Amino acid sequence: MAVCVQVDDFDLSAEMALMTAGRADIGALVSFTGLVREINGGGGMELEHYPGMTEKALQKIEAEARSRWDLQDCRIIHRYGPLEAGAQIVLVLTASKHRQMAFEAAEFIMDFLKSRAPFWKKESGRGWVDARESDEAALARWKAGITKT
Amino acid sequence: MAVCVQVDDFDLSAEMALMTAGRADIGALVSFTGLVREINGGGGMELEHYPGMTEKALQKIEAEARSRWDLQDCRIIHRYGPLEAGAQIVLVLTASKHRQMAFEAAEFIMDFLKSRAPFWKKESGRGWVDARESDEAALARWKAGITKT
Amino acid sequence: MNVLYFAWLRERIGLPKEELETKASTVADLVEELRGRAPRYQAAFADMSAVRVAVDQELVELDAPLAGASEVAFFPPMTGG
Amino acid sequence: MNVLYFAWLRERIGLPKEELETKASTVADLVEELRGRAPRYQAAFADMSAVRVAVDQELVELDAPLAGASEVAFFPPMTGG
Repeated sequence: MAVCVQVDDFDLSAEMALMTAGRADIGALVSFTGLVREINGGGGMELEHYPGMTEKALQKIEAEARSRWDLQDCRIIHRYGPLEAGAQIVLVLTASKHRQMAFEAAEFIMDFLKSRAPFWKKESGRGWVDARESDEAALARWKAGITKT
Repeated sequence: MAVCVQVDDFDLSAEMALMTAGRADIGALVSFTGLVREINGGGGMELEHYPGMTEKALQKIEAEARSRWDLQDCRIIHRYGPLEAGAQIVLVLTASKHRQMAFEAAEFIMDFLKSRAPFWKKESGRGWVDARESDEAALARWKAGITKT
Repeated sequence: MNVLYFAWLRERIGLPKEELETKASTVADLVEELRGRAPRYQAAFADMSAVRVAVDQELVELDAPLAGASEVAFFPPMTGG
Repeated sequence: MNVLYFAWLRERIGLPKEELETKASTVADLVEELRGRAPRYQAAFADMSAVRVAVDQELVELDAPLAGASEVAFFPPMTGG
């Protein structure tokens, strides 16, 4: 399934139903959903992205995950535009025969999305969100083609 | 939220909506859904469990996860009884501020569910499923109170 | 004392549950006692490395004491999730 | 060549995109050239350790060549997910 960069919200159960329809070879589904956290009473953010490059970056991340793990399927949805506190930002959904592959692939995709996909968050009343050093560090564990464990 | 051992199916989006209702302090939601895989054209299985002990074991696993990670919430649903190929077996849903805690807690819970919760799978036409050595091995990484990474 | 059997132990022994009077002081003693009752128990308990035990719904080792226990369960390695 | 700016680089420079004729041979040369145009570019490019670059939508280093490039983008470290 393709990656998707969109303003609209998404529904995890619907995505999962699409992924599993007509097949029974999937044993494990792992999802990650990122939400807008309310910080010190501040609400919402604006998510800017780089149209064109974003889609390419997500496709590259997905292809890399599929080359590293034996995935039955994989889905990435990332929203942009104005997002209220509590809103869904991102969905990563991975399907595999056994749980470890689905978990690792979802973590891998999230680690790359965090600091290698061209998105920028601006929190209402607080300005641009700084990149976290821990996100850059998280990438290091996937280096050299080895899996985490 | 409580753990649940039930015959009925579950809906991930509904569980997620319950978990996030009225709050905006959750930044990361990780779900694991286990499905009945069809093996060599064989369909379905019967899941036996130990009423009483199962609930205790799940509660213990949940409490242990909450003590190791700073979770906003945690939900475990495990079905039993007859399950067709493609059916959902288990749901683990974890909520935290940042993604790593939610991922690790969900993996931890699944590793324990696999070989420390009193469930037994009997596949239609194939008999009782053997425990996998890799599942026992997976438990070892959580020993000594250290987290995985 | 209630003794419970699950999965293929239940099938081999032919019942899910029974009430026993026993003086066995450990799980291992109880297994010996059960083996003496009938061949189907011998079949069920032939390879104890494939048997797990819970006393009062807590996983224990074979040498666990039975003093005060009201429920003992025997079953194969668990395959949940 | 199209030059794009995102997030606070876009805000400091005051526009999201411009078309430039340049003879700069690397990204670093282009940055030097832009700095010479107006103080707002100097402000945007004051600390290049906080700036990331993509040439034709691929992340590159500052010393990357511009030969044949049709689109260069400047932006802060990414904060997706």
